[in-house]
Amino acid sequence: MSVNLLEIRDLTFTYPKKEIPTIQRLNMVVREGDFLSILAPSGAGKSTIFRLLTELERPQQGQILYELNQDIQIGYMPQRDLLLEWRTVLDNVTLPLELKGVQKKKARGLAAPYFSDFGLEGTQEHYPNELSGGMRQRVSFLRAIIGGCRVLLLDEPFSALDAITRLHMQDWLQEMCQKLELTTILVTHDIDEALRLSDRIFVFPSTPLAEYEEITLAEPHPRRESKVLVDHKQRILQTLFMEAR
Amino acid sequence: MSVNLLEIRDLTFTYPKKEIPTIQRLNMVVREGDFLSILAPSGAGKSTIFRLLTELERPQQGQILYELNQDIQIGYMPQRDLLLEWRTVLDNVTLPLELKGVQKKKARGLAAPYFSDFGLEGTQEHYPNELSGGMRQRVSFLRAIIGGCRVLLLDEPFSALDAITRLHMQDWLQEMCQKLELTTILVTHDIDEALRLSDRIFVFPSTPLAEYEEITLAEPHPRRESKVLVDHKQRILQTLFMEAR
Amino acid sequence: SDSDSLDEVNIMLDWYPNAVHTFLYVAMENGYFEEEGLDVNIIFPANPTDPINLTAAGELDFALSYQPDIITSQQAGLPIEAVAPIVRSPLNHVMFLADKDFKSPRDLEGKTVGYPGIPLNEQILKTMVETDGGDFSKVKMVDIGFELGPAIMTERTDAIIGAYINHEYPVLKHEGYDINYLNPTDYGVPPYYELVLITNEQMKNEQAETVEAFWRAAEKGYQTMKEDPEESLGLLLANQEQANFPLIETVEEESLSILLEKMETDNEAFGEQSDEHWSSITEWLEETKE
Amino acid sequence: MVKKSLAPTLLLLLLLGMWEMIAALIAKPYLIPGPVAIFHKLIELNSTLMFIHLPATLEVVLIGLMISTVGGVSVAILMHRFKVVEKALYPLLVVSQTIPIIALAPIFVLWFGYSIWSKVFVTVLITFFPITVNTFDGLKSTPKELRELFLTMKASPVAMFFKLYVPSSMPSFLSGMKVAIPLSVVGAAIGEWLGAEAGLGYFSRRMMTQFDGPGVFAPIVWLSLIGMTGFLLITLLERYLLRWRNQHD
Amino acid sequence: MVKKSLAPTLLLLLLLGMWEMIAALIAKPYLIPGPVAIFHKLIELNSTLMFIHLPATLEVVLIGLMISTVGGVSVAILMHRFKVVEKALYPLLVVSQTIPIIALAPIFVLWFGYSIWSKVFVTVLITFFPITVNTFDGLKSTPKELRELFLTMKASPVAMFFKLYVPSSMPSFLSGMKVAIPLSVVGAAIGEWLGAEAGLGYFSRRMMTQFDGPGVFAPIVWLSLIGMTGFLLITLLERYLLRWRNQHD
Ligand SMILES: Nc1ncnc2c1ncn2[C@@H]1O[C@H](COP(=O)(O)OP(=O)(O)OP(=O)(O)O)[C@@H](O)[C@H]1O
Ligand SMILES: Nc1ncnc2c1ncn2[C@@H]1O[C@H](COP(=O)(O)OP(=O)(O)OP(=O)(O)O)[C@@H](O)[C@H]1O
Ligand SMILES: [Mg+2]
Ligand SMILES: [Mg+2]
Repeated sequence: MSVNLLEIRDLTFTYPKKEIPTIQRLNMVVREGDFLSILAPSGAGKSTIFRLLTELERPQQGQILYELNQDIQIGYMPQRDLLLEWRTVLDNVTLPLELKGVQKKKARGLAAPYFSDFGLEGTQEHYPNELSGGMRQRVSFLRAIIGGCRVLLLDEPFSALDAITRLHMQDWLQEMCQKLELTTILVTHDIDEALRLSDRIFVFPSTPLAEYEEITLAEPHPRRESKVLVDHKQRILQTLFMEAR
Repeated sequence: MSVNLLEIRDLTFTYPKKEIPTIQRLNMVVREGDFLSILAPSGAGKSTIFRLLTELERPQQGQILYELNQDIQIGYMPQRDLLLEWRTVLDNVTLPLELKGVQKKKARGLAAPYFSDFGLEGTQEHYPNELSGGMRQRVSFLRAIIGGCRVLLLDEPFSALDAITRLHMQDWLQEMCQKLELTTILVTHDIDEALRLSDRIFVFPSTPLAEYEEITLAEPHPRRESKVLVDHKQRILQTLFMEAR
Repeated sequence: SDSDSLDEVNIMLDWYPNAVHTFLYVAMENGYFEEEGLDVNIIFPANPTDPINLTAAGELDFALSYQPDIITSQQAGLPIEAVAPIVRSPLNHVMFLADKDFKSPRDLEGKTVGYPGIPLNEQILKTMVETDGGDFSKVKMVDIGFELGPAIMTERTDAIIGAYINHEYPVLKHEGYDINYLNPTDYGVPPYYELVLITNEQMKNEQAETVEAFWRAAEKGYQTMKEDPEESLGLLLANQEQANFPLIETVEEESLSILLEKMETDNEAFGEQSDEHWSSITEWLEETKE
Repeated sequence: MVKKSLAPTLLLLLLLGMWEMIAALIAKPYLIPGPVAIFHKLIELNSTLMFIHLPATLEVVLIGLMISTVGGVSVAILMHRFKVVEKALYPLLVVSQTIPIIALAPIFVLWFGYSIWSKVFVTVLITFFPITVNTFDGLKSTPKELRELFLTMKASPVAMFFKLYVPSSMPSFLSGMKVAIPLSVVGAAIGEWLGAEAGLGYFSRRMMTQFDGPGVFAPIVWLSLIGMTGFLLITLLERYLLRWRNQHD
Repeated sequence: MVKKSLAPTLLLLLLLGMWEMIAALIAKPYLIPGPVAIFHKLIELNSTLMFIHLPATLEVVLIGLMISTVGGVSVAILMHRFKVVEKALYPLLVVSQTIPIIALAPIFVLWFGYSIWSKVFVTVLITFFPITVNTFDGLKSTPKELRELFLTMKASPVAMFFKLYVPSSMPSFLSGMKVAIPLSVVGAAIGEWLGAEAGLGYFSRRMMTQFDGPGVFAPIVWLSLIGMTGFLLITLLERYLLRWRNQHD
């Protein structure tokens, strides 16, 4: 039985100058090694949860408790790629390592093998403005995971990728999470993606994020299309639709 | 029988300092009122086609011929949202109208009805940095179509939207294109999206963009899941996979 | 009314208005210029060299400047003509705080002397020290730029040269500093004209009447000033007061009394000049140039 | 608000206090007049400074700044549009900045006589460069992507300029103005030494010849006030124009 | 390359030609010497200017610029980090810019005597402000999103500074340097007028008293050369440091 890594208790958050809260009395428990997905309409507050978890915003109410030790390494991949335009692709990727004090040369060595895995071979010395949209996203993803974190917060990591590359990246992510026993929270709009990867899926029908439908998946990886998954998908769509009209 | 609006002939384009061309001897015909989709792996050169069509890049070889009249209004939605951070959402949206000399007040009037359609109600006076990722994308989409263009170039317009919002936006787009007889080229990674919307789909298995598989769809709108579509999807995935390994 | 019929002439002073210019203000306020058909416009310089430069350039009709500078400029080919000397001997003195107790120029050996970057000062001091039997190479000369007073006030230099006995001396005294000075003419420096009214060649050749008219009025101003210095000074002070630049009355009074002795001597009238004098100064300048 | 200004105000008072003390210790009011003495002088000369010399200087400052701003921005735009203008003009501009103004003084007089224009010219000479350099660099830093966006929208050059280049070079331009405004005050003061009959710089210089320390600094207080006011206006303008930048912090 | 420089070179030659013609027409070499006369003077005085006066001025310029850069950047950083420093220091900096240097000359003399430091101080006084203002504005313009990215990566303040703030305020800082460098040359020249025994500004002023027009301008040519060289270096540095900005155009 795995430990509770992270607990969100009664969290309420309202952006300044807004009347309606974006997150209202949210409760959530994340266990170590969990792979969670969050599904919610656009503009509901998914990215805001990540901003709260990374302490970029302060909640007006409630708490976020890290239970094991206070200083958990978080790898955060924001929704916009936020590459540093003045650094080459390679230097963008090694940034988190540099910040941890890893030597430049060693950092480059660590980063090298990923480039071919991610289909970024040959772009190391390019500047970000020479990349395609999907390539930028992969660089940003690589930067998020390279730091050797224990918790991964991924905000739509694969939205700019074509079906095949996306599948490839999903498999890669799934394997890595399992191998390194990472705890992962994934924000995605792709229901199939959530179904393929997650142990649990939280579906929020609307903003503010408060109540949610929790779906637990126990199917072994790699997952194929199955009756169970189709049923789950149906249920998710219903939950989301419920509010849409 | 509709007229040829646009013809790409033997187009070859290589980015400076690159050895391999991104587009090689590409040929393509776009008819008036067509809804085309382009599917290709990430980094293959889809956005580059749009850059060529909008004359941001000059081909090294070949031609792009606009057949009817030279000065066709193009509505281009780039892959990155490129909102002007110093303008409010409303002022971002009315920008193309302003550039056409429409009076500010009238432009605002024209833009107003779209905001509720697009789920952007209440954000008019916000600055872009107060929007969620999906909201930014919708603003960018709105900006692309508001100018009253005859050709629409959409570069992954809905990639940051959840399933429901996406369906809603797709329907909206499809209706508008039909009503106004727009010619549309859509770059997307979502095969279902392409299948739902397109008259023809061009599938490029790899970079450089050269040969492609063309799929013609005649099913009436609104389309439901059907045997034909599933078959098409299979074929597309095969084409894409063919090269992937 | 009749100012339309007046001839407009410009004169640039050597410095901001002070007691030495009283005669001009008297001539102006008492209408002497107008009587001569002149409408005189007084201008102040930004640079010490402006009066000569701009007169030579024809921008100005008249100016006040220093004899050595005039000679230098004439040698450099500037079309400058001396009309009449105003101050007949150097006002430029070596000054120092009284407690330094320099008795003669020789005492400056091994000391620092500040000067305003005008080479003439080096020549003067060289003559003074050598005449006094000293070694000029042992005097350390420092260019101290525009601000002469502060150099001795702060004792950053032991003495200064380039300061005027009719201005810095009374002003510093007024500020409570006890100042002693050495007069260059006591130590071999020829009594060059400190101030000379100048014009340019073109004026002199083509508008000789104007030059003469100007001088007549100026001389009349001088006579009035000599007869009643106090009231004349009052005219200057009032004129400046009106322009919002209060001059210190006691300073200007003392200044004027010093000046009156140097504007006219027993055997030379105000404005009188001789070719011999000019060539002797030219000679001295040549000799002392390094 | 009050709390935030407290520390700076205390510092200011402290500095003034220290200054007064040092001035009293040195006791050479010509060299270092204390703030109290300067304040007395300010009151004593109030009407003279405020109604005669201040307007004279202010006129020079305003005309000069206006010319610099219009001219500097225009040159920046031309240099940005036409590489050849950049290549031709930039070196000349740099050279113009390295010539000590005093050396040009007689030439100014030759050109402009003793009119207000020689003073204005000095002000322009001194403020033109920072405005040009900053505006030019601002224009250059406009993101290429946005320029392309406007191109695809078929924006006319004029529209492109006003709707893209103006807003995106604004921060840089304002930096330039912040540098130029205090300089314009000094420029006017220096200009006044080249020949003037009124003006704060001129007055200050005349008092120097009288060794009247407080009299030297009283007009300088006014100069500083002009500079500060201009600077403050730009800061407020900046806060308004760049309000999108820092929404809440 | 050659083609691009052709027009500017022609312009330069044209200007020099016009200057020579005007100078010849006016025929007042003490006010407006022609370029040929200045060139002759430059050759005639070459060893004096190059080996005595140039090094003296260069020393002042370099020391002054170094102090300004280090100091200006430090102050900008402090103002950016601590709002209270901004509130306290900024007004003082503005005031320091509005005081005509000549008015401070006596104070300089009191503090520094006639050593190199009074000249350095003038240079610093004149160049500090543009560097500070531009660097500060550059720091302020760092995108909030990127700051947040670094925060989530748990970057130390030092790392944040070097890896985020330095690169993103670089364009602004370089603008500041471009303004400051020509000013530093003038600053040194003005400083030399407050007292010096050597230096290009000193020499130029001395020639003024000799009514030697070409002699006044020959050292100014050297001043301009220093300014141009410094400016060019910054431009090259900019091209290198900001090479990511304009990949191909
Ligand atoms: N800085 C901000 N200031 C004010 N409101 C904000 C700010 N950032 C986000 N919001 C608002 O908060 C709401 C939630 O935003 P958030 O980015 O969390 O949405 P999201 O669920 O990630 O949406 P998407 O799927 O479109 O990315 C939105 O309505 C947005 O307008
Ligand atoms: N400015 C540029 N300079 C050099 N190479 C570039 C530039 N822009 C794009 N490329 C390269 O051209 C190729 C195609 O880019 P493009 O953006 O057209 O891809 P795409 O098909 O749109 O991919 P995605 O789906 O990831 O957006 C990529 O390999 C990219 O690295
Ligand atoms: Mg989001
Ligand atoms: Mg793309």
